[in-house]
Order: sequence, then structure tokens, then C-alpha cells
Amino acid sequence: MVVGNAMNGGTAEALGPERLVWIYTQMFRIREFEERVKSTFTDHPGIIRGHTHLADGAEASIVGCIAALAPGDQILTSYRCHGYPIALGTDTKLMMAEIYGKANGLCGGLGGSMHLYDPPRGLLGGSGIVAQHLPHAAGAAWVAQIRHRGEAIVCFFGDGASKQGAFHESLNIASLWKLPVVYVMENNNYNSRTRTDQEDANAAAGEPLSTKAKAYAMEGITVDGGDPVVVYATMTEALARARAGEGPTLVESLVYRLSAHGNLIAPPGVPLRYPDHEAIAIFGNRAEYEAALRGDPVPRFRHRLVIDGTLRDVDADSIEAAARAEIDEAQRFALDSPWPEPDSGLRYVYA
Amino acid sequence: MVVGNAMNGGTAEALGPERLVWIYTQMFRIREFEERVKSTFTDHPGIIRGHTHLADGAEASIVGCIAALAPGDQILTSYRCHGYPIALGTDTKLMMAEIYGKANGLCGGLGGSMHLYDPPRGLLGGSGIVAQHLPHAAGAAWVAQIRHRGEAIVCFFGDGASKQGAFHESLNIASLWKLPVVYVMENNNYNSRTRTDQEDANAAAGEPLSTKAKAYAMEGITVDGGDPVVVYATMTEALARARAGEGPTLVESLVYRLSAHGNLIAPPGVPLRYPDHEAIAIFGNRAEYEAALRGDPVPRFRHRLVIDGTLRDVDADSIEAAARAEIDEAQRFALDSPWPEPDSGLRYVYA
Amino acid sequence: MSHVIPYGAAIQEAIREEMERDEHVLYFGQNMATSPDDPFLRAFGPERVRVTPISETAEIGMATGAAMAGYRPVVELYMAEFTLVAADQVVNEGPRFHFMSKGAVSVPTVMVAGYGFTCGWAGQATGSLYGMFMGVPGLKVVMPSTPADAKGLMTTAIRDDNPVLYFRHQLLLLTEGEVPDGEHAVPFGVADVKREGSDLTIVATGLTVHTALAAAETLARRGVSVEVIDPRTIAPFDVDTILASVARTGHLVVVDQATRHASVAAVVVAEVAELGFDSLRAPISMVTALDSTIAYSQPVEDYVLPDEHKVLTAVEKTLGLAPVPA
Amino acid sequence: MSHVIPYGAAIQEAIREEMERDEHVLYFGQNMATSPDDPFLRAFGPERVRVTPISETAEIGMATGAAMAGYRPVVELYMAEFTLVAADQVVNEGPRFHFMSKGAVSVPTVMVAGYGFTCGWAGQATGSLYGMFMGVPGLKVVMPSTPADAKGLMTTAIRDDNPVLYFRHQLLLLTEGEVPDGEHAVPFGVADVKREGSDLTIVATGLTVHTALAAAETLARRGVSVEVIDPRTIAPFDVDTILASVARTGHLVVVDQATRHASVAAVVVAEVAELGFDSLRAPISMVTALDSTIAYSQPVEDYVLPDEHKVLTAVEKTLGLAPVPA
Ligand SMILES: Cc1ncc(C[n+]2csc(CCOP(=O)(O)OP(=O)(O)O)c2C)c(N)n1
Ligand SMILES: Cc1ncc(C[n+]2csc(CCOP(=O)(O)OP(=O)(O)O)c2C)c(N)n1
Ligand SMILES: [Mg+2]
Ligand SMILES: [Mg+2]
Repeated sequence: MVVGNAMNGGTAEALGPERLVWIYTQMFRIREFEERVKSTFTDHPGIIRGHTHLADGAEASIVGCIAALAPGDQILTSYRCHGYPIALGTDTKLMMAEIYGKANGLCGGLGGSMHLYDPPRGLLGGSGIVAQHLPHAAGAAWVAQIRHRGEAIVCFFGDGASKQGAFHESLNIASLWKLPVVYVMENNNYNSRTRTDQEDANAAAGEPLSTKAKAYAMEGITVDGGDPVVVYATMTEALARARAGEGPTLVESLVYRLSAHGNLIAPPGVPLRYPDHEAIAIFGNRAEYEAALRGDPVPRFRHRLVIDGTLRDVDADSIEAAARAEIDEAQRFALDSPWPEPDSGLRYVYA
Repeated sequence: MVVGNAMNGGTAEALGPERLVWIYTQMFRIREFEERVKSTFTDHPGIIRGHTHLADGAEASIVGCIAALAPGDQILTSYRCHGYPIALGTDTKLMMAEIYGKANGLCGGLGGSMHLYDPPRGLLGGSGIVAQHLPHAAGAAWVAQIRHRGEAIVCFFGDGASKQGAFHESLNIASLWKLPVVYVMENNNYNSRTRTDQEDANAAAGEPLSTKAKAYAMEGITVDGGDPVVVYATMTEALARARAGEGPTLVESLVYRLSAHGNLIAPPGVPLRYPDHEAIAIFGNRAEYEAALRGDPVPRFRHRLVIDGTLRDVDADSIEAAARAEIDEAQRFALDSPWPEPDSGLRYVYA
Repeated sequence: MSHVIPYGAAIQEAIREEMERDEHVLYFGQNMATSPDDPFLRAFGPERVRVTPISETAEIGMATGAAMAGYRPVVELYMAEFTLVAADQVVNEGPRFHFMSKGAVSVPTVMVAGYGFTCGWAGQATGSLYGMFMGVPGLKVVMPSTPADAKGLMTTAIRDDNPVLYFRHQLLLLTEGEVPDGEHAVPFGVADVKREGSDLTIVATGLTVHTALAAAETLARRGVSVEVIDPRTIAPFDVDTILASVARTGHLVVVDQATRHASVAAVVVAEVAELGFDSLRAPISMVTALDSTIAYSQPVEDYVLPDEHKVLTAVEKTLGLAPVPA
Repeated sequence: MSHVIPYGAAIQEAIREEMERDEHVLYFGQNMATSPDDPFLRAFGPERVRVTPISETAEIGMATGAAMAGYRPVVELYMAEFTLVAADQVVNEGPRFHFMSKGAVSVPTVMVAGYGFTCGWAGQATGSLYGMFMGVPGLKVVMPSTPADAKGLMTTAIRDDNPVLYFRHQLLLLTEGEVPDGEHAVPFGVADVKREGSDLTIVATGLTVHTALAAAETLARRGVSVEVIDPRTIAPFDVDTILASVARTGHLVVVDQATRHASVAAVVVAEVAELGFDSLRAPISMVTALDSTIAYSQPVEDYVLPDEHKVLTAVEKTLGLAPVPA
């Protein structure tokens, strides 16, 4: 069920050089942002509290999906949510300030890394509780369906989330009601410290996780989430079906996260930092991790655009330099921002 | 995926006349019991409180399953639970007394119609909350697995229950861990007042509900639950696979319930009784109901045993007369039993 | 002007009127609107009125998502226990989003849950779970005891911009009462003095409001004047009306269908013990269900539940009255 | 004889010892025992120690089923909020079965849930939900505050024949303390006087026991003698020890990390206002979290949580002391 590169060429042409470069730019911005979040633990210890979850490794999948959206479409996400708003155009200064818990943050420091919201740009939010935003997406899609504006919803979640009851209940209704929603499972082969074949009956049997779509008479497809053009093509089709009232799709996007599940977690006082990826730290499988590094979708896509003449090396360099400067600025803004007033939350308990 | 009658003949021979007659006897006892529960609403108004759910129409499926069990096997059920213990040998006097809320009831009147327990005979209990006993069955099957006595668990539930998260989570683990459990979905095409195609994406697409097994890399099979021999054969195979460590099976058993979902429910003061079946009361489809009556598995199986010479008409008549006498006696016992002491429950809050 | 209708019908009346008023109001749940004759389906069509599978997590979660997208869903959950399979959606999703987004989203949902069906529904479906939800920040919780409040609180619930958990007492469904004609909205956070009195205050909710009123009537015949207060909404919770009453009566009995340690009663007592302590002339007394799962059989069910006799005993003790033999 | 270990390790020690003692004890949950090096896996093998998918309903439900079949499962749930997706299994299944079967089955499960991770875990994973479960008939609820209690209550929980919800405070995980050597079981329903005193009683749970002890120390330097009581188990709940203390001190402050209307504090106050009213010489005071979802950012998080300063203020008010400027 893996979509090959066949359709890829045609889609790349259809996208055109400008969009392809836009995709690369967003991928690089996400990578740069995530690496800066990660290095904050060592460069500015104590600034980030709690738990962060990075999207490095999933950039191609994320941007491929976002590129396929139309105005008015909305998305919902899990706690691993930094990538999408960057591609949607949310100000990285506000995002970094939120992750640093500052008053100028996207949510005034009330939300934090796991809870980003930007409704004007289509980010409706999500949930830190695994899979609980899948029904939210179905609800938003119900509204899209009865508003009749041709809008659709995309819902992002992990492979592990597909073992939660909310997944099952939501996909059944979404398919039954032919809701305009695309469910994108980013399968990074791990739920935290558990390999997918340790927790998923399909995976243990060597089947793709998109097989689960059959339980909902739904389209299911598995794609190489390392290739933004394949992802874009798949999503464009899935979104077209959704908008046409032909029902939702379960897209399994195969990615590899290049950082550990999240930073170490401990009571205050213990320094937090990113440990090794679980392939190494838990399973002693350095080879797996190194292979993933070699397949890193960000340099892979740059290379491809350069090879096929879409992007000159020097332009790629300046895209990267601009992204670095942007994230420098975001970090400076976040560091310089004030803390929220202690009682600032109380106004937002009730609407 | 419907198992045809091909294997049926062979299985019937293997079962032998004595077992076949035993099956018919249990089917008839269940029918008689359920009809007596139902008539209690008119014959003894007010005696039954709350909610009862009858198994009439599902007798062939129930007894076919129970017939396939081996000593030490255990079962778990939903609230529609009168049939199984009758086939397992639970005293119908104690069952009727429980449904009448009497001190001599199976659970002293503390449980009621929806909560029957008989662990010595293998009935571990179940849940009145839809699908919540599916994980209990997996847990009991885990114990069976590590006890290594070759015992298995059978879990009964309705088609509607397969839309609850607990179904999804349980079947995944059961398959992943290759637990010795058989999940039997009695598909009676209704969840209360909702037709299955109004709530299930597979059904709406014209697919059998056993398709859902694919989401768990599990065996899935759909059988005619009106034929106890087919059910027995299917269960025997599924149980053999389960015991051999080859994993669980999802058996969809097609049945038709011949009564409404349950008795009318209302605050005290309003007389409770059984309304028409939803096919008639909600959907105005008398033809569907009448076709089901014509296919009633109890006379159908009697007819077949008589036709193929396994059972003489007069023996069938005396089986039925004995069952009627038994249920008369059960009802008399239940009517004559005392009410529980008001404080009798308090001893059982904690073990 | 008013009309007399049952409690259950009053709820439906509010939903219907709000659906007529605002096309963003949606109504859905299990085992409703399955036949084309359904009155809501006929009035509002299959876009706004839908039957769902037995999938409470998806149902409540979809209400949340539809609300975030700008609609006002009312989800019918039938029995309060069924929220438990989806408690994360009730407690830890919708009620947090306005806060975590610093107001960028709001979640105007109404979750309708029947409770207290103590007529043989046995251990898993007779509970009184409202206490579990009373203290959830961001969630409003409503418990009407009369048809008028049932309608008025539903109207307000649908118009409120927050998630509202609406507890419908299943034993009151057919109880009739006057409901004001025309638009009728009961404000949240305003307790209602269902009967005035000067000797003792009873705070009660849902069905037990009627138990308390019956006890007050009996006591009136004995010359004892009892005030009966129904908080109507337990979140927000109107402590002031209770404190003002206790300041006059000096005596408080709290009646609650829930078990003692899961009760609203405990919260009422705690508030008064902190904020109204100096008014109290005797210990506060709680009349709650005994610590037990509810049995199927009637004598056992009755035994653990609060009733008029238990309320009278508590009042007698609190006021130091000699018990009157029944 | 004793040894010094952290709270988290003490819990593990009890589980390990009980698994050695009784082969029916099972241990399972998410993200544990995924590598063959896992110490529990090595000691007890893959039949008794297993990793599960992210399926709390199945996990808790399987614990219930395994218990009904005669085993003693311990299910690790990591964060208490994750029980919410499976609240029916926590509240409305296992705890009812012994009752509904009139004792024919029993359900000896231990559900281990971390809570109170107030260090930036933000809105959905910092909660203090124990109050929701305190009043569930048939369920026992445990909240240790020290390594010794953490071990001793786990030992008892595993041996108990009922479902036990074991709340582990996540901020105490690394806190060290003395744990008695050898078998160590702390009885349920016996509150522990963590510090004796004569002027005022503080009842506190979990992390706030330490807040209360710090406040008591500060107050001791001012000549005020405070008794600190930790109920240790909130179901069963030892009211007697608290009543006896209040009978001596006449003053009660209750500290709780939960919000006021979702708190154990309210229940403690209610019990004392009914049963110990005549001992009270001043209003009871509750120090709880403010009514808010917990924010991510530290200043906002701190603002809503109880702390030593708030406890001191409550004590000063209760005793009528002049506040001491910080
Ligand atoms: C209901 C619930 N259970 C457990 C957790 C703890 N948890 C947070 S993230 C995570 C792993 C999720 O894995 P996956 O869905 O594959 O997403 P990924 O992190 O790999 O992107 C777990 C178990 C949770 N947040 N919610
Ligand atoms: C979680 C939950 N939601 C709703 C209900 C109410 N309810 C009881 S039985 C039932 C229908 C179940 O249908 P199905 O699973 O097909 O079983 P059947 O009654 O047809 O045997 C419903 C909705 C419940 N008991 N539990
Ligand atoms: Mg993953
Ligand atoms: Mg059915």
C-alpha cells in the first residue's frame, strides 16, 4: 500500500518550483526551531519546564500535509505540535516564548509546548492525552460538512494513538457520516519507549497500520513520510475525496523521529535534557538510528531539489541562514519576554 | 465469510444424537425461561423492577457456544445474560429469584437481571456497561494463558458493543498476546432502537462486522447464529486455536432477537412491559419481524432433529414439557422467596 | 403565564426553542432520531440532529470539536454512568481549552446525563456521580429539580460559552410542574429558596429537594419552620444564599443522593464550616446514601438511600427535638 | 533496622517483594519492560511482567479480569489523568463486582497512578484527581507521603482483596526516607500523626504533608504547637484520629493540592463539622488549589497551588495570631 515515487514526479511538476522551495523552507524552519528547543536544555538550563516533544524527522510529512490544505481548512494535533503552526505561518517568536512559559507566548504561558492554539491560521488545538483529539477532529469536520463551504479537517496523531479507544470510535463515525476529515497517523515506530511491534497486532503480524482502516470501511494508505511530495500528493487526493463527500482517509505516514520521545522528566531540581533516542538507549540498536540519520528527510529533500535544478545550493544556503536568523530572533524574544503575572490565568478559566 | 452447511453435516455426526438433543433441550429451556420473564410483567406486575434483556432468538448461538466449552473454560457476558448460565447448568430457580429481586436469588437480589454470576460453573460475570467486559475477558485469558491448563475464555457481546473503544483496545491486546479467548459478537442487527447500518461503517458499506478483525490481525468469521451446529463447529475450531496459542477469533454470530431490546423503562408507578420489537415499533417494518419469526431457531432445530431422525416428536414434546415444568417451579420458587434483609448488601461492599 | 408539563418534556422544550433560535445548536446522541418520524429530525433535519453509535468518547469529543469550530452541540448521554467511559472528554479536554489557549478557543457544549435511576437499575446505572464533576475548573454542572428549572437551566446551558454537564434526574422525568411561557432562562450560580423558613436550613439537590420539601411540610405541622434551598447549579455554586439562610436559622442539614464521601453535601458543609461557622448553633448534619453500591432489590436499594424519615431524624437531632414516632 | 531509599524506589521494592512472595502477582503497563534488561522482566519473566499498548480501558479492565480469575495484578498507569479515559473501569466495574455477585467474585487489583506533577506539565497532566475517587463504594484509595508509607501501603494494597487505587505523588518520587527492613505493611484506614502538637491540627495529604510539616516547624519557632495528620488512605478514611486530635486542639486547617470543590479537604471538614463540631473553637480553614486549570508557566502554576505561606496565613487566621511579615 506504499505509494511509490511514480506519481511523485508528476506532482512535483504540478507543485512548481516556488511551492517546492516553500516546502523546503518550512521543513528547514521546523528543524531549526526544534533543534533550538532541544539546545535550550543545555544552553539555558531551567528555562523549559515540563515536557517537550520534537518533530525533527517528521518535517517532510508535516509540510507535505500542510501544503495540501486550502484556506478555511483546520487541523488538530497531539502534544507533538511544534511543526504544524510553523508551516501554517504562526510567528515563531510567539511559539518559542510559549515554550519558555513567557507572558508574550502564543497562549500567554498558560498552554506550553504541548498545547499550541492558533485558530486564525487553522490550528484549532489538540490534546496532550493520547488520541483524545481524534473525536474533536470529527466534530469540527461535522461542522465543516454542514457549513457547506468545502472545508476539510486534518487530524495528526501517532502510531501509538491508534491503540486508544478514541481512535476506533472516531474513525467509525467519520466514515459512517462521510465527514470531510483526513486522519494522518505519523508512524515513527515508537510509542515513547515501546516499539510498535510490541504493542500493535497488525505491526506484530508485519502488516501496515493503515490496515486498520478496513474496520471502518475507510480508505487506508501508507506513504513514505520522508518525501514531502508523496505526502502532498496523497493528501491532495484524500482532501479532495473528503471535500467531495466521499469520506475520510486514514493516511499512515512513515517517519522516524530523530530525537528521543521527549526530554527527560523529573521533579524540579533535576536538570532536564534530551537523552539518546530509544533505539539506542533502550534497545541498543545504534544501527537503526544511524540509518535513520542517513535518510534524514531535510537534507534528502534539499539534495533532490538541488539535483533536479529547482534550487541552487546558494539559495538553499540562504534559506537556511534566514531560518537560523529567524530562530535566533525567536529565541532572543522568548528569553527577553517577561513572565506572566501570577494571577493571569484566572481570567481564562471560564469563557 | 459465512460458514455454510457443508461442515454442518459432519459436525452433527461428530456431536452425536445425545449432544444434539442436549443442545435442543438447553435451547428450549432458555426460550421457556425468557418467555416466563417476559410474561411476568403482565402476570405479576411490579415484581420485576428495572430492566431485563432477553435472549429469545439467540438460543442456537448461545447453546452452540456453550456446547463447545471444556471444563475449566470461563465465560463473560453483557447484561443480556440469562441464556448462558441456563446452558451451563445454573439452577433456574436461583436465576428467576434473582430477577425477582429475592433473597434466595443467585446473588441475593443484589445483582439483578443484568448481573448474574456463577463462577463454579464458569460464569465469571460481565458488565451492564456496553463492552466493558471485553477487557475483563482478556484479563481472564491472560491468567488462563499463564496457568497452562489449556483453558480458554469466551466473551459474548452485541454488535453495538463493537463501536465502543473497549472493543478495539481489547481485541488488539488479545491478538498481540495470542490470548486464549474467543470473542463472540451476537449481531442481532440492532443496538436498542438503532439499526446496525445506522451506526456501523462496515455495515453501512454492506460488509460483515467480522471485517473488524482485520484491524487486529485476528481471525474473523461470520456464522449463522440460528444454527447451533454451525456455531458449535466454529467455536470448536476457534477454541482449539485459542488453546494452542494461535490467538483469538472474532466470531460474528448472526441472530435476531425476537423481543424488544428490553422492557419499557420508566420511573416507579408506570407499569413496565415489553413493547413491540423495534422493527415494528420504530421502523414500521412488520415484514422483517415476521420473517424472523418464521426463521425462529428453536422450532427450526427441533424440526431438523425430527426430520433427520435424531429426535422423535414425542420425545421433543416431553423435553418441552419438562422445561415448562422446570420453569413453573422456578417461578413459584421465585415468587415464594422472601425479600432480602434491607441491610443485607452492606456486608458485600468490600471483600 | 405558564403551562404545566413534565420535567422531561421541559428539557426537550428548551432544546427545541434554542434550536429554532440559533441554527448553530446541534442535537445528537445514541438511540435518538433513528426513525424518520422523530420530531427533532422532522423539525431540524439530519444535518443538525443525528444518532450516534455507542461511542461516548467520540460523542462528547465531537461535541467539543464542533464547539471549537463555532457550533453549540447538545449531546444526549442518557445515563450519567455512560460518561465514565469518556470521563477524559468530560473533565480533561473541553473544560481546559479556553484556559490553555488563553481564550483563543471556547467550548460551548451541553452534555446531558440522566442519573439516580434508583428503581431497580442496579449496581452500574443508579449512581449519583455529580460530585465527581463539581470541582472541575472550567466545567459547569447543573442539577434541576423542577420542570421550570429543567427548562430554564437548559436554555442557559445552551447559551453558555463553557462546557456544561447537565444532570437530569431520571426519577423526575414524568413529574409535572408549571413552566413559564415563552423564553425562560434560569441563571447559573443562583440558588433557589424552594421554601422559606426560620428554624433550620436544608440544602438539597435534584430528587432530594422533594424529599426535603416533604420533610419541611411534616415539620411545619409540628411547628418547626424549615427553609429548603436548591443550589440548582453546583458549579458555579451559590454559597451566599446558603450562608445568608444559615445566618438566620443557625442550623443546617444537607441532603444528598450520593454517598457521603462523593457528595455535594460534603462540599456544602465544608463551605459553611469555614465561612458560616459563627452562625452555627449546632453541628451540621448530612443525610446521604450509605457507602454502598446500589442493589437491585428494592428493600436493599431503599435502605441505603436518603428518605424523608432520615431527613426528619437529622432535623430532630440538629434542633434537639424529641423524635415523633412514625 | 531500616534503609534509606527514595519514595519511587520504595514502591518498586514492595512490588518486587510481593511478586517474590506470591506468584499470582502480575505487573504490567505502558512503557515498562520493553527491553530484555528490564529488572522486573529478568526477575519474573514475560508471563508476569508485560508492556501494554496505550489502552488504559483494556489495561485496567484486564487487571479486573485477571483478578476475577484469581490473580493479583498491579497495573502501572503512570499519570492519574490517564485513568480518565478508563474511568468506568476504575469506578463502575471492579469495585462493584464483589457486591453485585454477593461475594461470589472478588477483584484484588492495584491501579498505580502518578499525580500532582506540578512542574510545568501544564493543563492536562498536573491534576489532583483523587477526590473524584474517594467516595466510590468498593474502591480503596491510597496516597502515601513518605517512602516508608509508599512501601507499606503498596504491600497492603497488593494483599488487599479489593480494587485499590494507589496515588503516587510524582514530585515525591526522588524524595528519600527511612524504610523499615524486611516485610513492611501499613494498614489501611489508619491515619498517621506525622507531628504531634496541641494548639491546632493540620490534616494534609501527599506532598502537602511536607508543606504542613514545614509550616509546623516555622510555627514551632513562634511557640505555636501544630499537629500534622496524614490520613494515608482516603478510602477507608480514618475520621477518628482526626476527631481525637481536634478534640485536643480545637482548631483545624486542612491542606489539599486539589481545587476546593474537588478536594479531600472538603470531606475532612464535613466530617469534623458533623462529628467534631463541639470541639471546634474557630472556623475550619481549607488551603487548597484555586479554582483553575494548572498553567504551564511557573509563576501562574505557583499562584494557584497551596504553599507554606498560605498554610501559615490560614493557621494565623484560625488561631487569631498576628501575621508575621515574611
Ligand atoms: C491516554 C494516555 N495514555 C498515556 C499517555 C502518555 N504518553 C504521552 S505520549 C505517549 C506516546 C504516544 O506515542 P505515539 O502515539 O506513537 O506518538 P509519538 O509520541 O510517537 O509521536 C504516551 C504513552 C498519554 N498522554 N495519554
Ligand atoms: C457505555 C454504554 N453506553 C450506552 C449504554 C446503554 N445501552 C445499554 S444496552 C445498549 C444496546 C447495545 O446493543 P448491542 O451491543 O448490539 O447489544 P444487544 O442489546 O443488541 O444485545 C445500549 C446503548 C450502556 N449500557 N453502556
Ligand atoms: Mg509514535
Ligand atoms: Mg445488538
